Amino acid sequence: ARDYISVVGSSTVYPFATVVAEQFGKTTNFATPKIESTGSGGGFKLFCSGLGVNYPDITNASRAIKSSEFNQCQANGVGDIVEVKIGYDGIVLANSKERAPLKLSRKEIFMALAMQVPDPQDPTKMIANPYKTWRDVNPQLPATQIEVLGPPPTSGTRDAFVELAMESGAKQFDSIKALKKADKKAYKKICHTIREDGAYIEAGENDNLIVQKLQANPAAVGIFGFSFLEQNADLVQGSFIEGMEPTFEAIADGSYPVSRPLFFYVKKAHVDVIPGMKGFLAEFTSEKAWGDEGYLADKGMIPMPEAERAEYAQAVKELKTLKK
Amino acid sequence: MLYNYLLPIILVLALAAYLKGSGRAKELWRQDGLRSLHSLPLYHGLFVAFWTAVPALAIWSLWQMAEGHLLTLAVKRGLPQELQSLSGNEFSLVMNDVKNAIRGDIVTSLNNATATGSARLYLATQQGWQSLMAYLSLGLTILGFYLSYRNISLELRARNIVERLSTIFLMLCSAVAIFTTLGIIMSVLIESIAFFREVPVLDFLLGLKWSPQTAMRVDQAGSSGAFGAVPVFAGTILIALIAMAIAIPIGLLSAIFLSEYASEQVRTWVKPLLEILAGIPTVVYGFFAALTVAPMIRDVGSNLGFAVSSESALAAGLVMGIMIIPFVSSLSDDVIHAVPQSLRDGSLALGATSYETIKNVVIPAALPGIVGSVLLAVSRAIGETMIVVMAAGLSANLTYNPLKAVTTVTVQIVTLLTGDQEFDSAKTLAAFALGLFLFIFTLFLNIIALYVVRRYREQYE
Amino acid sequence: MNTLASIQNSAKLQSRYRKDRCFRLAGVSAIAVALCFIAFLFSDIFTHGYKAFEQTKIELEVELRPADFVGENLRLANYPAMVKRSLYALFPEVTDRQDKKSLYRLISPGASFEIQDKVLADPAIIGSRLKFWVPANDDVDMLMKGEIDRSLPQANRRVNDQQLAWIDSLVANNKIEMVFNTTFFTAGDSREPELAGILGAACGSFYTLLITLCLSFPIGVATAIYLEEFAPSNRWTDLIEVNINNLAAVPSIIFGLLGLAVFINIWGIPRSTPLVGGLVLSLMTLPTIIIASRASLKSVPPSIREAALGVGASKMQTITHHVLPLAMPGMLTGTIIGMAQALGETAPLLMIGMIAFIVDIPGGITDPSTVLPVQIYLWADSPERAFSEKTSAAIMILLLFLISMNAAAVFLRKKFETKW
Amino acid sequence: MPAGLITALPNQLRAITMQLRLDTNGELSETSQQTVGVPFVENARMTCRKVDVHYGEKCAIKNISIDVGRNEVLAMIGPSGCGKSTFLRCLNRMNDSLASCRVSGDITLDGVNIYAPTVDVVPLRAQVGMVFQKPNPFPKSIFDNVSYGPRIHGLATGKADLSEIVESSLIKAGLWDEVKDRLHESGTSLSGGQQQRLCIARAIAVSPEVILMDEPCSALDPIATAKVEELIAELSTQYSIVIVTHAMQQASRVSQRTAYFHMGSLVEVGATEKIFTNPGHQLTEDYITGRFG
Amino acid sequence: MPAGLITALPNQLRAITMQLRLDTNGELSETSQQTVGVPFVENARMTCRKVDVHYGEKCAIKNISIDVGRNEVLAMIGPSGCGKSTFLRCLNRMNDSLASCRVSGDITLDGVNIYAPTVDVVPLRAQVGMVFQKPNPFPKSIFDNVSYGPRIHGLATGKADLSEIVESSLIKAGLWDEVKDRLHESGTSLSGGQQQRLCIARAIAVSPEVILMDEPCSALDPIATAKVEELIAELSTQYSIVIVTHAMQQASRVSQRTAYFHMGSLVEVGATEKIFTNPGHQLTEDYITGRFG
Ligand SMILES: Nc1ncnc2c1ncn2[C@@H]1O[C@H](COP(=O)(O)OP(=O)(O)OP(=O)(O)O)[C@@H](O)[C@H]1O
Ligand SMILES: Nc1ncnc2c1ncn2[C@@H]1O[C@H](COP(=O)(O)OP(=O)(O)OP(=O)(O)O)[C@@H](O)[C@H]1O
Ligand SMILES: [Mg+2]
Ligand SMILES: [Mg+2]
Ligand SMILES: O=P([O-])([O-])[O-]
Repeated sequence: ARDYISVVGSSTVYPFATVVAEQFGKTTNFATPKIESTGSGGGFKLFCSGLGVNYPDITNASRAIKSSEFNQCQANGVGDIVEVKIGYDGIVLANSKERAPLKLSRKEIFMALAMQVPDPQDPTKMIANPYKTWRDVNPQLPATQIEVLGPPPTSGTRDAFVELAMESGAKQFDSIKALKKADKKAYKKICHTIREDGAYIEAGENDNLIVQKLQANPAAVGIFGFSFLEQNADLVQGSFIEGMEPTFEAIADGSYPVSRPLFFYVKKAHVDVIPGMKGFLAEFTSEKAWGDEGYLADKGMIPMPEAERAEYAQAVKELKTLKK
Repeated sequence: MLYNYLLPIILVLALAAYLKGSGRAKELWRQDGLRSLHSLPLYHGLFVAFWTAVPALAIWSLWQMAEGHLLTLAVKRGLPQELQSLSGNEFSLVMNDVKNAIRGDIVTSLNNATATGSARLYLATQQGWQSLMAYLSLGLTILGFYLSYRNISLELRARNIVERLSTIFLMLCSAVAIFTTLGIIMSVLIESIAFFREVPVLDFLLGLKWSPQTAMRVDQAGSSGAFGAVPVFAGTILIALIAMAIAIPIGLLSAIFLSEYASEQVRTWVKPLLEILAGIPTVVYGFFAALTVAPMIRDVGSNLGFAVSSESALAAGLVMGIMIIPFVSSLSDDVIHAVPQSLRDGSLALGATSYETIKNVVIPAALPGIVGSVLLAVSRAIGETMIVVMAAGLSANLTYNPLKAVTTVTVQIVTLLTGDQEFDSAKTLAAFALGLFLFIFTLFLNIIALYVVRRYREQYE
Repeated sequence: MNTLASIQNSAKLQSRYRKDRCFRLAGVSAIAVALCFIAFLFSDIFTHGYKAFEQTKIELEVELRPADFVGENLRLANYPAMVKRSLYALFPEVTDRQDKKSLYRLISPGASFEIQDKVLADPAIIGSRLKFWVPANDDVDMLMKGEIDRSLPQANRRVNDQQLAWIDSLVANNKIEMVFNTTFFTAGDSREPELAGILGAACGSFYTLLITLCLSFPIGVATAIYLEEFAPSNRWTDLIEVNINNLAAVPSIIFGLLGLAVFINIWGIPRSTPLVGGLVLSLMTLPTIIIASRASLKSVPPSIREAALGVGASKMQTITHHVLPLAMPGMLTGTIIGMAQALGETAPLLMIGMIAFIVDIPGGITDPSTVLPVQIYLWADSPERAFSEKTSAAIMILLLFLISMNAAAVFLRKKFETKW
Repeated sequence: MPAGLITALPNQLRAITMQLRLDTNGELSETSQQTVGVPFVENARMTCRKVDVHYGEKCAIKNISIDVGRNEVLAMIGPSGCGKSTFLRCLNRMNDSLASCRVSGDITLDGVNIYAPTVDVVPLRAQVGMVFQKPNPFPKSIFDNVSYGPRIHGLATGKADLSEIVESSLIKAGLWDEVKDRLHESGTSLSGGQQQRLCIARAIAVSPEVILMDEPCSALDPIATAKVEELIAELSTQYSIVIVTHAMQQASRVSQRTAYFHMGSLVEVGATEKIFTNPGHQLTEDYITGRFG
Repeated sequence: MPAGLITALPNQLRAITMQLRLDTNGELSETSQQTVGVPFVENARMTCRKVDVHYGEKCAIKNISIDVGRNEVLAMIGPSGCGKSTFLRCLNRMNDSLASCRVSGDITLDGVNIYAPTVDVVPLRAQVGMVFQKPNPFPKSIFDNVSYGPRIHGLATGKADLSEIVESSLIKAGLWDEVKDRLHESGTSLSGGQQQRLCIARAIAVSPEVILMDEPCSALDPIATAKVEELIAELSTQYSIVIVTHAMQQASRVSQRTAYFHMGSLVEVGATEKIFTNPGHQLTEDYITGRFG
């Protein structure tokens, strides 16, 4: 008989979910939930495999559920799913403190990292990315090589980064913007494809490792979650994007543009059955956890605005299920 | 109650049966004098113990497997209609509840009466069945004992029977490897086929570009991705070669030094020390490669005027080579040590130096074992993941330059399977196809190795 | 006729000797390289990790007011409030809400759990005023260990100037001290570095490896014996041999896939348990043990077998009485290496749910648990700086585990070694 | 050919003209030779009929038919490499363990075909003991070397019993005095001759009924040799013994019958006296008079 | 003792009364024996003085002093286990490879102490070749077995040269005819006697100047034995040969001098003729007349 809650899913949410789980385990009679870090997609795969004790009760995700995943859930009898948004995660570009911080715009990020960029001579023509140094992108920037350590294509963080930073940067080119209407597929391809000529280095998903690599190589820039920047403020600094420094406040109020929502999904059918589910959900959605002053904020999660929190807390209480 | 102790009871009974059986055989033996007994009492004992324990154990384990299912069926009948109609998996939640109710300390979703009712039913049924099972298996032990014990006689070919049984056991054990292989093929084949429906096999096998950047969401449209496996396999080979270039010389030389030159004392201490290398978690090696070795190589390289990327095949290969040293050193040391001294004497007496003796006599005689250990090391190098993820990066460059970043099959498999994945996008399925082809690729290597070893084997007497 | 002396001085001989010496030297240097690497790695790990065995504690005088404990359930009392109260009592000058929060950050969230445990253990203490040494927060711990540079500007530091002042005053009053970190050895995982311990992972590794050993050693040796001694030499046997060699090259994560498909989905063994982990790891170690065992069986001279067969020993007796003891050192080597690999492996466990946050110490092979390398992997990936020393300390524990595991096998191997 | 028929054959087939023709490979040609002398005895313990042995492609012995009588010592002589050891190893199926070796023909022990698939080699080898040409002691103590056979065949009921068997076997092999104080040293630390005697002791410790000895005295001095010959004489009152030897004197001293092998075929068999005084075949005569080669 | 002094000693020390006293362990007592006969020769090739060998605690040979003359064949006889092989192995330091074995005393070759720390064993062993008691062919082809020595010492300038050496060595050892068609088969697939001759061929292929042969004919038939003896005679015109043998006749046929060992000590040395007709010591006499034991 399973007497503990089984949680799977995103490695980004993992550090936050675990704090809640620990808190829950220590302050109640229930066993501490087991939290697996499988990645968002892997989490959904497990979560949607079916109802029953052999399947997880909750999955964490650093993105919303996809319709294909939702359908898969339905097909396997996982009918009622409660979606809970818990907060935001800032995605930062950072470099070693030995160098000056970079001040970038999203357009420049796009120009530095995209596989294809508009030809400076003829912006309607796309050419293979010719930029070697940051200065090539923008004369204000330092003349160092473009060397960005970031997540691999298999990572959710990468998807989010591509969407939030690159795509909105690309849109600032009129030619690309025009393409959006004309040929959506080509547009997406241009926006979403990161260059593969060595300037962008796929560095795996261990963010601590990226931080340490940045120290070893001050010329490089890394892409990772805000919590790692916060913990390593003495070693690395976040790049300004659109003039905004990635600070807790800037991300929370949305003035820092690159952040993504974090979620978890609950099987309604399990709520009454697996001991402690209600309590765990309550703990997760309590002010002392996800509030502005809550312990999740301490761990680097950016809280939602109060109204949104109230809305989701209510939804959790009612177990409002997701409809698609 | 009895049921909970069934396993130890059966084992104790088997022991008793052994003693009784061998005792009986001994008695016969004493009565009828030397050579009268076909097999040693030991074998009679084992024979009796086998028939005492094994049928009972078989029944017990069958029950162990079936119990949950049967009990669920039994309890299901006592539950309200709407619960009964739930599907299997959903019903497992109800059963979970019932079981939690039995433990008594946890609040459940069922109303109290149902819960306690079902719990009682469950317990009662379980107890009934279990005591039945207990008596059944105990009965079987007694029956097995009785029948086999009756058989003990001077002529009973107990040794042959026991040896036949052990041979069957050995055979079954070697079947494990076969089933593992079948399991592996099955678990990658179906998905690989799905993958090849989307990406043609030839594109995969001959494509020079690997970039699994497919869209993950319907609305994402995105880039289409390229699935040419050549750079990935090339990267694997490159890194494995670098690793072998480190591990084979260091490992073999260490093995030879330890078994041929070093004093017994040195060998006693150094060999286990080297074996520690195999047990350091690969994450640790990964950090070491990424944070110490790679920057060092880059600094040295840029001082010498080479363009070295911060992630290089060289760093990963070097560290991986160190990791697999013990595969070569320890296993080879054992086989070299086992070469009879008379062969060395034969060579030394001709005025050969130790080096010549080792090169011409000892190594050839130990060759199959050495090749085996090297193959194992190569295998390990091909299968290793973490070090490459951390130190060689994930970018699939088609290059033979060890100073560039490359990726390997296993790294791609791991990142594809642990990243954001989808059930049937080519991106996730590619992992299985890679796994399948890696399997085929290493199979070829191994077949070649088999023939090479066959050819050069020198069997000593 | 040349004399001994003249031959000794011949150039040709000198060059042969040179080869011999070079070879010997190469052997020594190979070993030296490997040993240096081990020494380097060990010292690196040790210098990073030894500080994890110490812990900063702060003395608090907590008043357990009966009014705080309403209702039956003593767990529901607001222990954090009690901690805060006693902390604010230490620094009555702090009144600002923000400052109070900063102040509370000096103490680990574990402080309230510690008090809770004391109360649960002995409810009679309710109503008294007690002195507790509670763990300091990880940032304070880092500061005390000198990992945080006081000279940095406040913004780049995890401990602000105000907190520095408070800590200094605590130091001055002897209310803060470094003690041996028992938590590390007695606790399971935690998200708070100062509360995290290795015991859960160590127990998990122990159970997992126990299963691995119990399965892979006998099965591996049995397979090797069957293939080497009994199997007829034909295409099938060749196929099995190639197949086993090939299994060794299968990436470990694929074994995880297999485990997921067979052990979890078909056999219904619960996820994240040492049982399923042990099964997967034994499949992974089997090829290593089989290959090593076969090599050592091959190296037993046939004359020994003939001798035994010649006095009328059966094949099985020949093997168990003569061949196995002589081949045992090699088999044990295979086991040592295979088990070492299993002990350090993370990738296959990913698929079967052992890369997980598990706080409770597993009590058996069907409780959810992680293993040491997974713990290392997870800690290495945690943002908190204080986990980095914990990571190194966990590696030290793993190495200790490895060494004690190997010591037994090495001892056995030594016993079986014969030279003839 | 059924054994019954064979033993009924007249004992007078002898001095059949024979020609040895060698083809270019040095192998025996197809036109097979017939053995001169009296290969068959009445009341045989072991019978061999048309035994051929191949190592891989190479034929090592060809068309050997001979009996081993009850309570007799049969000596086998012949130039080195002629197939004596090969033939000897067929008699207790030691060749089974050589993958490349194929045996054809019939060999029976007490009328039972020992190569029949139903035959268990273990009791066979316990009955037909063997001393190998190269001494191969186990890398175990001297005591364990000798006690191994009795132990696995259950010939001793207790520790004391076992020690007795070990002692008597070592005494019979003439090794006891040299090793009685070091029974727990390894068998491999003995001198060459001591190892050889240890192997003899090991073989006789299981009291086999037929003993095959492949040059058991090759490393022994005259005194130890005399002891072993004494042993052979003693054993032959009860058991059958087949001994390969290069020393003609030894053959004539210990054996009742002698078989002469040449290049894989059995050239002549007969009473020892007859062979050494009046050989029936030219090759035999050449060999024993030392004129051969 | 400097070699010069020794060789200057009068050749007449003989028939010194000697007493062998054995203590309870069967080991030699402290009161050491002196060798009867003529252990020393003028113009010796090798000299041994007070050589003791211990295996671990156990003393295997004690206080052996003897010379090996130029162009002579020295036979060593004695009961099995008396230390002949042990002594032989001292002469080219083969005992070095046994960890438990300690050698003390002086052994010189051409006046150089071969146990001196500066001495290289490699040229020593190239000069002092050895044929072991148990044939130990390499698990390589017959050709490689024989060509191994010449190859490592660079004795052949080319392929043809090497084949020539191999052929002539095999011919000398009397094995050529049997193996000339199968030079590429493994040496371990030969018969016992063939292996022994292969080892002899292997040893003489490097033309050592002193050859130590430990029962080189133990597995050989009279004809092959005769060939080897011929070889010995031929070699002894140029080289020194020490041969251990159990066959008295062989000793008397091939050797100029014979040494009799008994329980680890050298009892008597002398001209072969003298030893076999008129031994100086009771033990020798007992042994050669077969009265011993
Ligand atoms: N490796 C060893 N360890 C211990 N004792 C040994 C070793 N080799 C030989 N001995 C002992 O040393 C003594 C002399 O042995 P050695 O081999 O020299 O005898 P041998 O004269 O050659 O006898 P044989 O004629 O039987 O070959 C014997 O008692 C023998 O048991
Ligand atoms: N394992 C083997 N593989 C191939 N050929 C072999 C093998 N063993 C023996 N032979 C060959 O078979 C022939 C007979 O060998 P066998 O050992 O029977 O000779 P033998 O009469 O015992 O000689 P010896 O007196 O020298 O021991 C020889 O030519 C030998 O080379
Ligand atoms: Mg033979
Ligand atoms: Mg000897
Ligand atoms: O694990 P992620 O899906 O959050 O990248």
